Parts: sequence; C-alpha cells; structure tokens
Amino acid sequence: MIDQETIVLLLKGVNNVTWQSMFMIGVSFVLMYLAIAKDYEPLLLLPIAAGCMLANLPLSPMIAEDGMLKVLYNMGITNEMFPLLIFVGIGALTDFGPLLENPRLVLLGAAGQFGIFMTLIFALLLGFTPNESASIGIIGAIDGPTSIYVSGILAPHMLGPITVAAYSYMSLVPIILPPIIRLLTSKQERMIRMPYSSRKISRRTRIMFPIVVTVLVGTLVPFATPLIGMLMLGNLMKESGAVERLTKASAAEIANTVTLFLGLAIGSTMVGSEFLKTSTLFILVLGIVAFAVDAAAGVMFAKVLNWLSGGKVNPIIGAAGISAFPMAARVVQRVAQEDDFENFLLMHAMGANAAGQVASVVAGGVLLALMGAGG
Amino acid sequence: MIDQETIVLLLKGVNNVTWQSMFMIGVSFVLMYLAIAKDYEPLLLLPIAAGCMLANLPLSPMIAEDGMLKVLYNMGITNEMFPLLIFVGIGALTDFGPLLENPRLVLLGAAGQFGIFMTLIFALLLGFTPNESASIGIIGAIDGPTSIYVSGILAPHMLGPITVAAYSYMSLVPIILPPIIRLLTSKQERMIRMPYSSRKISRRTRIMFPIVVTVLVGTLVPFATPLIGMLMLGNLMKESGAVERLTKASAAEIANTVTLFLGLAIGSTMVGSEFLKTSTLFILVLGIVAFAVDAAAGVMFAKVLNWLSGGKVNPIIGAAGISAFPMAARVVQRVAQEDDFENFLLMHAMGANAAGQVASVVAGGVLLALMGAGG
Amino acid sequence: MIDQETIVLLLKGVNNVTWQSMFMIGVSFVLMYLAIAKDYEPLLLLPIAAGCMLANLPLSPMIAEDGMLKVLYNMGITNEMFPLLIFVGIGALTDFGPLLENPRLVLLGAAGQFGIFMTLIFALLLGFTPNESASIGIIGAIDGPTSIYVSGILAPHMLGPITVAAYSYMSLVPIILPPIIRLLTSKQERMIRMPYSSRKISRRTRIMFPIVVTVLVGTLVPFATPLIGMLMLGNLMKESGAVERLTKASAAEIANTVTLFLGLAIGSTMVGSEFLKTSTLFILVLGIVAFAVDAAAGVMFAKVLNWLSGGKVNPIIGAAGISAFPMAARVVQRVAQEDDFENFLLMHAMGANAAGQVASVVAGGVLLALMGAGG
Amino acid sequence: MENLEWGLKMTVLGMGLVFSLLGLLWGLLTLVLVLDKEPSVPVSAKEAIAEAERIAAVADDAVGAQVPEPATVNGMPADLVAAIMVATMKHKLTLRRQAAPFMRSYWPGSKMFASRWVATGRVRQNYSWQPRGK
Amino acid sequence: MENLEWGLKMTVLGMGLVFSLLGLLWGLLTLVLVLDKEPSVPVSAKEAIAEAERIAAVADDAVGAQVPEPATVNGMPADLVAAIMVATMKHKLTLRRQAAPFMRSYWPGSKMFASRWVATGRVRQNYSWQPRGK
Amino acid sequence: MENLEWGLKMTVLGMGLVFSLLGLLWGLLTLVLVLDKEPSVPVSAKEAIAEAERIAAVADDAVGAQVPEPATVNGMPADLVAAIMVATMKHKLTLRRQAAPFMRSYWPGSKMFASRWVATGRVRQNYSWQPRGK
Ligand code: NA
Ligand code: NA
Ligand code: NA
Repeated sequence: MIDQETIVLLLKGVNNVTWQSMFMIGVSFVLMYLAIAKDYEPLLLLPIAAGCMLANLPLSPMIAEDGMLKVLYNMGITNEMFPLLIFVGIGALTDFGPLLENPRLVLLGAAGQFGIFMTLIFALLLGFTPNESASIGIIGAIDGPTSIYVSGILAPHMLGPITVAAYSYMSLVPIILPPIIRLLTSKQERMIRMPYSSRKISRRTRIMFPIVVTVLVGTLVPFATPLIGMLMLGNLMKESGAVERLTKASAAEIANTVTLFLGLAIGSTMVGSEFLKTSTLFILVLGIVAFAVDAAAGVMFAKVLNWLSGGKVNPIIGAAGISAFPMAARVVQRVAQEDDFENFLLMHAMGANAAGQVASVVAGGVLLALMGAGG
Repeated sequence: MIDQETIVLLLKGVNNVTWQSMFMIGVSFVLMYLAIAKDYEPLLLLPIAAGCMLANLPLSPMIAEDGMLKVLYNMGITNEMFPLLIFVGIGALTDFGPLLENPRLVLLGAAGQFGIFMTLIFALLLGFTPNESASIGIIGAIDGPTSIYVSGILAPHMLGPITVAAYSYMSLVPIILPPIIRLLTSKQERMIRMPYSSRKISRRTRIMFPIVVTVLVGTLVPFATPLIGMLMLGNLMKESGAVERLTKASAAEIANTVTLFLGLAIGSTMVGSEFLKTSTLFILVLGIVAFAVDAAAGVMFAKVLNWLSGGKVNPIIGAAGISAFPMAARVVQRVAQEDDFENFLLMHAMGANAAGQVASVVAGGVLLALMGAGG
Repeated sequence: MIDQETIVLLLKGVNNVTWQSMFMIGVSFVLMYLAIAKDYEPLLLLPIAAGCMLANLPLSPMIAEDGMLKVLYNMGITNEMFPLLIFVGIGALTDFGPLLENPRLVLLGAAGQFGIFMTLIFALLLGFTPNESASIGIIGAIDGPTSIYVSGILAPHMLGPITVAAYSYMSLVPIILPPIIRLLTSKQERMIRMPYSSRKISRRTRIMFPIVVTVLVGTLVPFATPLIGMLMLGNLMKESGAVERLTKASAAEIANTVTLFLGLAIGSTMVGSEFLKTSTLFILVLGIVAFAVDAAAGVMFAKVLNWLSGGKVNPIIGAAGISAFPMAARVVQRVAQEDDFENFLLMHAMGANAAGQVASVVAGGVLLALMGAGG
Repeated sequence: MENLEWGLKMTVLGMGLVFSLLGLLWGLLTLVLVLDKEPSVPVSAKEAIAEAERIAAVADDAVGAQVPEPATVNGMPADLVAAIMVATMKHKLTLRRQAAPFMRSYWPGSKMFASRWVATGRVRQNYSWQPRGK
Repeated sequence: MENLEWGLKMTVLGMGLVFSLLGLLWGLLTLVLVLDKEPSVPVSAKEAIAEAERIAAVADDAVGAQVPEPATVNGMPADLVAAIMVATMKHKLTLRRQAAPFMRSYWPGSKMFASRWVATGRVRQNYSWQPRGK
Repeated sequence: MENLEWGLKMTVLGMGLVFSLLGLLWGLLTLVLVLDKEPSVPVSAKEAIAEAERIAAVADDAVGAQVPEPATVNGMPADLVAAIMVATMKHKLTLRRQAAPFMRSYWPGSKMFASRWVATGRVRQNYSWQPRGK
C-alpha cells in the first residue's frame, strides 16, 4: 500500500538537509544566544536569527516563491522601505537639543565617520569589488538603518552579514570604546572638565532644524534624501507637537511591526552557499575595524580641537561622534568618571553623539553618490 | 586625482535645482506653517507638506521607481485603499444617534451637497474637462476621504491640490460658516428655539442602521459601495460592541499609520510642472466656492423646512448639513448663542451634521455613477 | 434632457441584483447574528460577514480589479501571510508549560487529529476531489489559521465555507464536546482523579522548546515549516523575554489589523455562484463530523492510556487533545465537575490541549506533504 | 454652452438622486423607529447639549476632525462651562465608573486626545441617551 | 472504491506520521526534563487549577479563542469561585504587584480583555508554577 | 594599487564632503542661534547631566538603541544615583505632573521600556532645558 514514491516524498525533508544548512541553523542559534542571553540588540537579532533558522530548514517553503519571508523581503527590503520607516521612529525619539546648544560639536560627528572609508580601502585590498567594499565600509556608519539602506542598494547579497555585524557591534560599543579611548589619551586629557552653559532653544529653532537639514543635505547629496528625509520627518513630527498620534505611531506601532518584518526578511537572506564564504568572515573582522577606526578618528580629531581651543575640549568626547546614539555618549561619560567621578561630560558627549547620527546619514548618502548608484 | 566626471557627479544635486522645485518647497513650508502654527488639520497637512518637500528636492530618489513615496502611493492611493481605511476609523468614532432620533434631519444633509454640483458647473465654464470638474466639485463634499477617493479615480493628477483644499478649508469651517449664516438669516430666525424630545435608540436599531444604509446605498448606487461600506463597517463594529479590539485598531493604530502614509503619498504628487498651473489656483478658489454654496444651500433648504413646519425649524442648523462632522454643528451652536445664549441647538445640528456625513458619501458615489467611471 | 442611456446607468445597480447575491447577503446577516448576538468568534465572523455582504452588493467595486477586498486578498491570502501572522500572535500568548511538565500528554494531541482523516475519507466518498477532501478534512484541525493555510493552498475556492465552519464550530466546542464525552465514558471513568506534581520549568527549557519543535517538525515535514515556524516564533519571542515590544505588537496591533483584513478578504470570496452549491452544505455537515470524530478519537485513545496506566488517566482529558486552546480544556474541566465538584483536571487537560495545538499544525503540514502540494 | 447644459443635467440628476436616496433612508428610519415603539420624551436643552457634546468629543478623535477653534463658549472658558453642566446634571445620574469606554482610556495619564469636552463626556458617555433616568 | 483505498492510505500514513512526530517530541522533552534535573513535587489540585486558569486567561486574548460560555462554574458565579480560590491560596503567596504582566495591562481601566479568571490570574501570574514557595 | 588609489580618492572626497556638509550645517546653526538672541547662561554640570540623561532615556526607546550595560554608575546602583540627583534638583523645580510625556506612559504599570534613568527623566522631561527656572 505504501509505495516507493510515498516514501521518497516523506523523506524529502531529511534528504535535503545539507551541512551548509545545518551550519547556518547553528549560526542562528548563536545569534539567538547573543540576543537572548547577552542582550545584543535583541529586537533586531532575534528576528534575524529566526529568519535565518526558518530559511535554512530543508526545502523551506518560507523562502519559496510567495513564501512569507520572501513576501516580507519584497515588501520592504527590495524597495528599502523598512529601514526608512525605522528611521522615522528614531527621529521621533531623538532630541537634537544638545547639538543645537553647542553647534561646534557638529564637526566631531564628521570625524567619527572616518572608519567607513578606511574599511572600504581594506576591503578593496582584500579583493572585494568597489560596491562590496563600500557596503562593508558602511558598517562604520554605526547606524543600523543606514547600513541596511546602503548595502541593500550596493550589495544586497551581503545584507545579512553586514546587518548582523552592524547591530552586534553596536551592542559591543561599551566594550569596544573604552580601551581605544584610554590608548589614545593621557589621564590628564581625560580629566579635562568642560563647563556648561545653557540657552533656551526656541520651539521655532527646533522645528526649523529638521527642515533645514533635510533641504541642505538633500540638495547637496540627493542620494541622502531618503535617509536624512525620513530621520528628520520623525524629528519634525516630534518637535512640531502638532501630530502626536503620528509621532507615537511612528515610534511604537510602526517601528515594532517593521522591526519584526525587517529582521525576519534580512535573516532569510542568510542561506548556506552565499553566507558560508571567507568573505563573511572578512566582513565580521572588517566591521570591528570600522568601529575601532571611527572611535580613534573621533578621539584624534577632538585632540586637535582641544589643541586649537587651548585645552578646553576633553578629547574623549570625540569617541561619541561615531553615532550609536545615545549609547556612545553614555560610555564616554563612564570612562570620564573612572578618572574623576565628578567629571560630567554627558551633555557634551550627547551633542557629539547627535552630530554623529546626522553625519552617519550624510556619509551614507555621500557614499552612494560617489558610487553613482541608482542614477 | 579628482576628475571632471566626479565634479559633475557631486554638483548633480545643485545643478538640478529648478525654480519650480524651489517654489514647491516654498509651498511645502506654507503648508507646514498652516499645520503647525495654525493647527489646520495637522494630521493630514504636515505629512502632505513633508511629502511635497521630499518629492521636490533635486533628483529626489523618493519618487523614483521603488522610491518610498512611490511605494506608498502604489500601496494605497492607486487602489484607493488608504482613504477607505480611514473611513473605517471615522465610522468607528461616529455616533449616528442624533440622526436616528430625528430622521427628518436627513434631508438637510442632502441640501448641503449642492455646492458639489454648482462648483462642477463653474469648473466646466472655466475650461476644465468633465472629469476634472467633477473632481473639483467633490471638494464640496467637505469630507476628506470622499474627496481623495473620487478625485483619485477621476483626476489623479489633481489629487494634491484637491486634498490640500479639502482639508485646509475644513479647518476654516469656523471662519467660513458664520458670515454666510448671518447673511442669509434674520436675527429672528436665528433665535428660533427648537424643543428636544429624547427616545431610547435600541441597540438593535443602532446595529441595523449601518447595515441598512450599506445595502440601500450600495444597491442603488454601486459606485458608492466602497465609501459607504467602509464608513458603515466601522460604525457596525462600534455599535455591535462585539469586536472592541478591531474597533480600537481601526480608529487608532490603522488610522494613524494610514494617515501618515496617505499624507506622504499625496504630498509626493505635488511636483513642479503639474502643480504650478493656473488650474491649481482655480482649484483653490473653486474649493472655497464649493464650501460657501454648500452652506448657503443648507441654510436656504432649512428655511423652506421652517416655512413648511410653521416656524419650528431654526434655519441655521441647515449649515451643519454640509458634513465636516462634528465641527460644523459646533459652529452652528456658537452662532445661535451669539443672539441668544440660552438657545441650545447642538443636538439638532449634530443630526443634520451626521446626515451630511452620509449624504457626502452618497453624493460621491452618485457623482462617480454619473461620470460612468470605472465601469 | 435625461436620456435613455442615463436611465440605464442609474438602474444598473438594481438591475444587477440576483437571487444568489440576495441569498448571500442573507447569509452575511446570519453570520452577523451569530457574531454579534451569539458571540461566535466575532473577531473573525463579523469581518467575514461584512466582506461577504460587500462582495455581494450588485456590481460591487470592492471585488473588482484594484477593489479593496481584492487588494486585501492579494496582500495576505494568496501568499498565506495573514494566517501565518495570526499564528505569531497566538504563539505569543500560548504557555506550553502544562505540556512541558507532563510530556506524555503529547500523544493525546496526536489522537485528536483523527477526525481530519476520517472527514477526508467521507468527503472523498461524497465525490469531492482529493485536494478538496483534504481541505474539508483540515476543519478537523480545529485551528483557524491551519484551516485557512491548508485550504488556501489546496482548494482556495472553498476558503470561505471552510473558514466559516472552522471558526463557527470552534465557538460550539462547549456544546459539541460534553455529549460525546458522556457517551463514550462511564461515570466511574469521569470521576477518576489525577494527582498533580509540579516541577519548575527552567527558562532555558522554555526557550528551547519552540526552537526544538521548529527544527524537528520543519526538518521532517517541510510543508509544516511556515505554520509551526510562525507559531513557535511567537512563543520564542514570548519566552525569551527579550523582545517584549515585538511580542506585544504581534499579539495586539499586528493580530488585530491582520484579523480585520483577513476576515474581510475571506468574506469577499463568498460570492453567489461558487458558494451556493450543495458542496457548501456538505462542508458544513462534514465540519461537524470532523469535530465529533476528533473528540471521540481523543477520548478513546485516553481510555487506552488509562488501561495501560492501570486506571490512572481520566479518559475525558483526551477530548482536550483536539486543540481549540484553551477552550476545550475548560470544557473538559466543567464536565469533570458535573460528576465530582472536587475533581480538578484542568492542568492535565491544558497539557493535552497544548499538545493538540502542536499536533494540529503538524497534521496540517503532514496533509500538505501527503498531497505533494507546492512541490 | 454645451458644457453648461451637461453641468445642469448633472446637477439635476445628482441632487435628485441624493435627495431620493436620503428620502428613502428617512422613510426606512422612520419605519424602524415606529417598529421600535420607544416613547419619545421631552428633555431639557441642557441635557440634550451635554449628550451632543459627548458624541462630538468622541468624533474629535477621528482623523480629519481637529478643532482649531478657541476653547471658549461665548467667552467663557469651555472647561468651566462643561463643569457647570456636569454639576447640574450629576444628581440625576448614577455614575458607572468602571465602564469608562476604551476610546478615552488607552493612553492614560496623557491628555493627548482629550478635547475640552472630555470632562462632560466622561460623566455621561456610558449611557445611551436616556436622560429620564430610565 | 479506489477513493476509499487512497483515503485509508492517507489516514494510516497521516496518523502514523503525526503520532511518530509527537512521539519523537515526547522523547525529546523527556530527555530535556531529565537533563534539567528539577525535582517533581506533588501539589494540590487547587494550586494546579489556579495556575492553569492563569495560563488560559492569557491565551483567551489570542484571536480565535473567545469564550462564549456562561460565566459560571457549576452554577456558581465564576468570579465568586475564583475569589474563593484566591482567598484560600493567598496566605501561601507573596504578592509581587509590580511585575503585573504587560499582556493584561495595556488598556487599563477597561475590562475589554478580562475574562472571569483574570482575578485569579492577577494574583499568581508572576510565578512560574512553583507553589511550594520555592 | 589602482584599487588603493581609488580608495584613497574616495576617502578624500568622502570625508571632504562629510566635513563640508557638517561645516555648512555648523554655520547655519550658529546663524540661527545668533538670530534667536537667547542668552547663554552657565549651568552646573549636574543639571546638564540630568537633562542629558532625560534625552538619552527617551532615545533608548528607539529600535536599535538598547543598552546592554550593567545598570550601575561607577559601582553605585544607577537608580540610587538617579534618585540622589533628582533629590538635589527637586527644590529648584516646579513639578508639572499632568504633562507626563506620552512616550513613557502608554503601557502604564509595566516597566517594559523604563531604563534606569526614567526616574530622573520623569521629573524633568517636560522642561526644555532651562534649569535657571526661567
Ligand atoms: Na557613524
Ligand atoms: Na458634504
Ligand atoms: Na486539532
């Protein structure tokens, strides 16, 4: 009664298990461990891990034509809508006040993007194509949606490892930054206190800021328009105070839904043959390099500013220019307090940090422009 | 090292700034001002303004193929899903009780749609095509989703200015109505008091109302089925009390998300060459005409009812028949109190107002039927 | 002035009323009655009823090309995304603890799927095609999303009646189960008390459970990967405790939105000619059969376990193996208390019930595998 | 003038249809009310207006129904007016606190959606309009 | 009868597979529990049922899990039964109020999702099932 | 080495553009601040840090901004530090309780999103940064 054909049908799944797929499922377990036990950006890494696991099960219908993970990928990754929507939510929760009070910190954000280009060069030397190299470099933006957006355009086949690297290392900022800061600064430098002055930032200025940034950046670097435009849209909605329902929806309901879908879709790209290359290993290593160079460049540039200002700038706030808002600023504050518990740099670091957030997006757009992508 | 080609690439954005795009960005600033500083329907106008600004930045990737604003447009404007989903939320928050207690007010809602057709004629005389004229006329429905739905079918190239006109003028109802009411009524008429009687509206009647309206209108005017069906679906869910989770989701999460997406998508249609025509100016002027004629027709028809009833109907409640629920009713109440502080007409005005809501949708369907659109 | 053509246009709607469409609108009224007055799964049945009503209005634009119900259908039914998303939400609210403490209950869940295959045979004998028969049989999974998923793949033209049957009968579980239980068990059997022992289920075990189940089932029955994967994804997010925002979004915002869309889309498939066949009547009858056979098989299998264990298993907990979590378990507890108010079986029944939930999904995948669907 | 003629035809047909449809609705609603057999009882204008404001306050939450008017009623602060109304009605009502409708309560602590009429609404919103204490 | 034969084959194969898979799962779960080395301790039925009700109350929130049953347990109002159970268990428990699970609290003030068992659940829901006070 | 050359070119161009753009932004912001004519007033570092923590606490809610650090500040429990800060600042501030920002309150009762700095934030978050009591 049970014929040959039926048995073949029943064993189809088991027969299609490959060592690659088993390895990738193992990778998904590692990601789950990092997300759940180590609390590494679980909102992103857990869905990515789940997507990876589901995509690597034998004959997975989820990545077949019309499979749900495929549908999600086409819904928001192909057209880059998901990372942009997440940016609206981030903008709705970001207060650029520390930067507005202290605009000269803006340049620290620029310095913190140096790792992008250093890493791009290293990647080129390792044999990656220009587009791939730029995608790996963008890990140095230290900003999830920017990394996803840029690499999704330039090298979609590397989206998985780049996103994983970007978010994992972002969780490691508290571990990566302190040794670099200590290596590059003397105790005396780290103990520099910076005075505070406060000025009221008018509501008008707060509302004009996102508009000015959008028009300025969008006009000079059209490729950056989607990234900067969506980040600043969220901020405009927040600062306007006129559309609280939409602000809340962007930061909560939309952000949560999109994060789940985005993570699953990105995870589903991590299938055996494409992922299991030495290139993936290189990406992971180069990602760390990008973070480290960013931080070092930020600190060194801040040292220059310190010198120019006659010793008034504590160079460690430069490390906050890498973005990773607001985590990097907190780490800087902690490092400062290790040498002098009464040294409060947080607000200055937050300013540099907010500048880094803007600069990361600008750098993403600049990179796309230089690659001439899309037109 | 930096060659000619690179420089051209870098100046691409600046070189593509046109006076049209600058003008449109200026328009977006005006809309932002109206939304934020003047509180004109900010939930719609702020996203529209943002969409307009982002679409008019040079070489904007957001309206390119697969650009996010294009994606949103295709997601819910082309197929009219967004305005319909907003209608579900409106239905879920609308209480037709005042109309159910006082069904004869229904006719006041009909009279308040006269501006649609007057405006259509004016538009024809100004040289607009029949479809365009009907789309401009529908501003007189004084109902956002209806205007978007109808003009999206008949004249999608005019969606931007029509939506902006519809929502801006809706915010101006408190300014537009009073002078018209005062012009057309004597103080004596405005001081007519209307007695109240109350009857318990059974839950069964409240549940049957949306069903009956859907079947009646949908059968007689199939083109109105989507509009009336979605409005009444929201109301049915609300009155049934059986699906509170869905009612809440429709009125909050879905409504908020869709409003943001809808606004951005509509704003993105407002690009230079299409918007900067005298026709846009005509649309803005004709929109005001539509509002005024609606209000006047409502008041005049109420005067007829007053005459027929032997002086028992205060003619100013006719002005609430234009829809703009519940704002128009409140304005009517305020006007009444200016002459007689003890004159409470609000519940009657709310009945006319709810009738106007239904009548607007019916008029939208009738207009589509008469134009033979789509079918 | 009003010509022939215009009159034809105006009467188009009325002229296109057919007895079939009127009958289907009547069906939608019955469903509304069941949903609102009888509280039969209103979250599903009310949207289904509304979709059915709107689709059957004459010339309904809602099911035309680009009509909203069509758009919703293509958005999440064609690709099966909606039922899968609902599964994420169910997983996020299901606690498999009772099963983990008492793993031998797992087999009761298997027994409760027997109705699927019995019903399949009956359907074959009544002349349905194999695919149709399997789709009807899957009503016996007694699990909404599984029924929708499987029948959506095998026999999409029967999606309407199958979904309606699945959810209606699920509401009837408290009425269907007790007589079957009483018929197949003696009072003495029903009075068997089962002792409890409790063990702490470690967080690690709770987190590993969804992962193990996904990999095990997904590897052996690839067709079950989407169903089991999404159910277990929700459970993993819940048990990990690391992504509460996503867990909540899955169980609330996403679930609510998808439920509304899913119901409307499924309702829209219930149009005259396809629905009004004797086959629909057969489906409704066979659905009840499936439920009854499931329950009977569960009880009989529990009797075997009771015999094997020397009288230590109360056979009525077998009825909870059908799934319908957690309702079936509650019904079992109620039946037990009728004979002995001090007999507390609920936790055991919950274990069988959770096993039934897993087994239903497995059975759905097995059925798809056996039909060789999709490749 | 062909255009004008067509436009007039549209107007006559359109307004005719709108009036016919709403007239039909009027008939149906009247019929339903007759079948309902609920008595119609006179109520004071103040009671009616309080109920009307409750309904309006809920509708204010709908997208596209913002109220840019100053929050006054004929020069008096609206909150005060509402408070007075509430006070005058209170003795007629039994307050059913626990059934506060979900529309108003999902973001508690925030006044995000609260219009000036919420105060009124909170008191009465759980009643279908039956101020006779029925 | 070809159909019947095919159907029977499906049944045998299908139920065989379902039983095999769940049997395999049984084995795996038993193994995990053995590795976990947690002791199994007898508990009273009342404690067990209270915990079970807590789990059921959370699951009631899932779409497609509505409970149209009358809210009684063998004729007694369910709330009362729950209250009694809670009262008898209370002295054994330390109440951890602050950790009220988010599932129940997102629309506070509303009883929207609250089944009759929530009262029970609210008391115990923060415990993994370890009524021995472990 | 063609690659290296191209890479260096990218670096020079890229960093040059990023610096130019942010420099331009610096200029614009400075201009705006000059036009705003708000005086710049010295504040204590503690006030500044409390405000900074408030801003950071809101940003923590953003996806991709989780804080896996141990909740201590130089060995002291963070909550304690926050509490001390709050206490030292409290006498300078008028508390505007009713305006608790919606970001923090949508799932009340749950500590779901609350970072260790929320305690600080709750006190000051309704102020734009103007600790002079302006
Ligand atoms: Na960066
Ligand atoms: Na109108
Ligand atoms: Na089942």
